[in-house]
Amino acid sequence: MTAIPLVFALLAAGIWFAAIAERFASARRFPSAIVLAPLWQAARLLSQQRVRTEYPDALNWALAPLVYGALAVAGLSVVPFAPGLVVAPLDTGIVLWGACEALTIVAVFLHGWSANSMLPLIGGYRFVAIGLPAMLLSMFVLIAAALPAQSLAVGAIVESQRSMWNMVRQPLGLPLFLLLGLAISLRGPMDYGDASDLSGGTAAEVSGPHRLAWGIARLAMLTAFAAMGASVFLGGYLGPWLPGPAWLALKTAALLLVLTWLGCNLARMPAPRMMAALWLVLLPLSFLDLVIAGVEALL
Amino acid sequence: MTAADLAFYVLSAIAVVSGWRVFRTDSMVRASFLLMLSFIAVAAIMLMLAAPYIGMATVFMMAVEMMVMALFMVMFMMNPAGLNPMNMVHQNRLSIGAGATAFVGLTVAVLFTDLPHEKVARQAPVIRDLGHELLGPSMLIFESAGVTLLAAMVASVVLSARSGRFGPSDEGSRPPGLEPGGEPAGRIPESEQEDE
Amino acid sequence: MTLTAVLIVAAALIGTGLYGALSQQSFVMLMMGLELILNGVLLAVIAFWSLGVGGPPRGQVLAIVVMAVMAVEMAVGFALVTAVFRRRQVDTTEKLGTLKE
Amino acid sequence: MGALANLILAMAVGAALLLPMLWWPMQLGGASGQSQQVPFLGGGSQSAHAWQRFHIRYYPMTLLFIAFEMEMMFMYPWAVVYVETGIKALAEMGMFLSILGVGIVYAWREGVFRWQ
Repeated sequence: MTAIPLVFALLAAGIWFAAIAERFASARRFPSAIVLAPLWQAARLLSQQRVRTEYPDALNWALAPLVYGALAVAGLSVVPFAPGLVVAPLDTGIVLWGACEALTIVAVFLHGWSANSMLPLIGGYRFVAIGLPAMLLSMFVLIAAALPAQSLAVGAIVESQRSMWNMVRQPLGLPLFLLLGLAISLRGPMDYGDASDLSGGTAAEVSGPHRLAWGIARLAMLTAFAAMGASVFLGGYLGPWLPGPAWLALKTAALLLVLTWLGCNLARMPAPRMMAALWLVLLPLSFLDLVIAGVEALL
Repeated sequence: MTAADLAFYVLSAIAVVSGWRVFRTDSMVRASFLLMLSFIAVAAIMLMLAAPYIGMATVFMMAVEMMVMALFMVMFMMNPAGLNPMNMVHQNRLSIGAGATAFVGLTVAVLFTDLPHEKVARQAPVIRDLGHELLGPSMLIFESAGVTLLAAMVASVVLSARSGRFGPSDEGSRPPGLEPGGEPAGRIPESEQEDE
Repeated sequence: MTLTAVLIVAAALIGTGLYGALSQQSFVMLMMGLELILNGVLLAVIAFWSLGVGGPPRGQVLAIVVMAVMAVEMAVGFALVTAVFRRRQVDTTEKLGTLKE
Repeated sequence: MGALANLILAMAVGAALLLPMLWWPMQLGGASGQSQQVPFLGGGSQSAHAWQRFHIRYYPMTLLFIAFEMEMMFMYPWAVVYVETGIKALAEMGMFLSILGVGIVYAWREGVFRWQ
């Protein structure tokens, strides 16, 4: 219960930090007003005119950002801030994370579907084609991380990294996991849902406060994702001198920087080729990751 | 009534009502996600029934299955969004009767059977037990599930993929000629015999 | 939350699913009915496992097998629907009359 | 049980924080008119309804995915007991995954990963 404010504090800081980092990565300079720029943009969106299409599926349209944001919170709820300091100390933490990923695909599809417009619909369909196989990858690398911990709880996985981080033990895990993070928070080389070639994809028809809600949910998912990656591969709250929550926040911030840099600097592949690459190249790589983790855990 | 009981009643109401609404809504996408809601409510009940792993895994399995279901709904229904009301039912009375009979029959059977009452221990390591069971006594089930899934994968590919290695599958296969560029060897397909 | 109550909920799900499977004309909706039936079965299995027989590991394996059945049913079922639709441009059970007689 | 209640509570708070943005009353520039309800098509005009029968090109992949994803159900409990069981667990899962891998290779040879 005491961890719930911590979760929202981390989310708020992460959203603000990621918004700044993204501006910086795409502008490649540090304008003087960048620290407050996300707030100005939020204010502008809140006062912007709201446009709606003809006969949308209004309920699902409103539900999609809410579900997306709630899933980000749920994913962050199983991440421990310190030993025992966690909202939901579930034995099945990484299974819950997998369920969040699956439901995220549903939320993004619904957002694209319910506008009753062509471009969002294409974005939604394209996202499903990439999101489904990308989800498989992340589940494999999370299972590989669970092998030495002998538990599916995120807390146990963090504790199993006292001697060595999983990033070192399982070198393939983190890059594959980051790929999924880009996919489910809809950015960069894996941005098949909200891509600019579809003039915003699933968000093409939303404006004003609704677009703000969707953007916040996307950044919240990115933050939750970075915190999960930091816990599973970078030792989470473990570290000398500083208290646990501070270490988690620092590692989350580092992953956020890496993610936004990747998101702004990598090119996107055509969706069919990406789908084939996910199944034929990256899925065998995740098998290899599993074998490395398995052999290492037995030694 | 405890909080757990209240949660159970709410969740069962969600499961049954959304399961029923699946067949009453006009929008096909809504229908598939209502079914997903029903599954998630059942999964939550299973989590309360001390099945932490099966409950959580149901959520992700069913989320992706219903996602795919929605895609196929849009592909195969002439009115996927339900903009025009439609009614695609047959033998409605019979079906209502059959459904009600099944419910009443099963309920009576449940009420009049002497059910065993041995609860699972509160702190039982159920996930670990399941793992040992899968790798030990139920190994055969586990590996034959693999073969079954392989069969399902092959079957679905054979049936659904249009582009095979040898060109579009629905055009039928034509064996190569006896000499290069010549008439196909073997029996002439029936559809072409009729034309001649 | 007694075993009887959970089993009655499972029975309601099975009844609803049976109604759907019998009454819907479209193949895809018919499969939703089947899924709902299996949903009820899954709930009943877990209820028995948890409240009836004291949690033997076999019960969970049975639940996983039910879910595998669901997945196989969906994959093969949709593939069949696709194949039939491609050959005959038919998407409801009644128009597919050639299997009669 | 407490963990689940906390989880639900946190999710509800998250959704509640986003909810006001969807019902935000203040806006500049008046209500949107009929001309703005037309879907955005990059300058093109709409010829058919967006919610049509839509032939998605990757549908065989989704069916393959459903069958393949089932293996996750077996892998999570396997991961928990892996170290205790040792090399036998590695061999059994290796066999299981290679059986399913055959399916993926077959699907690739049949062109499932191309958009049809």
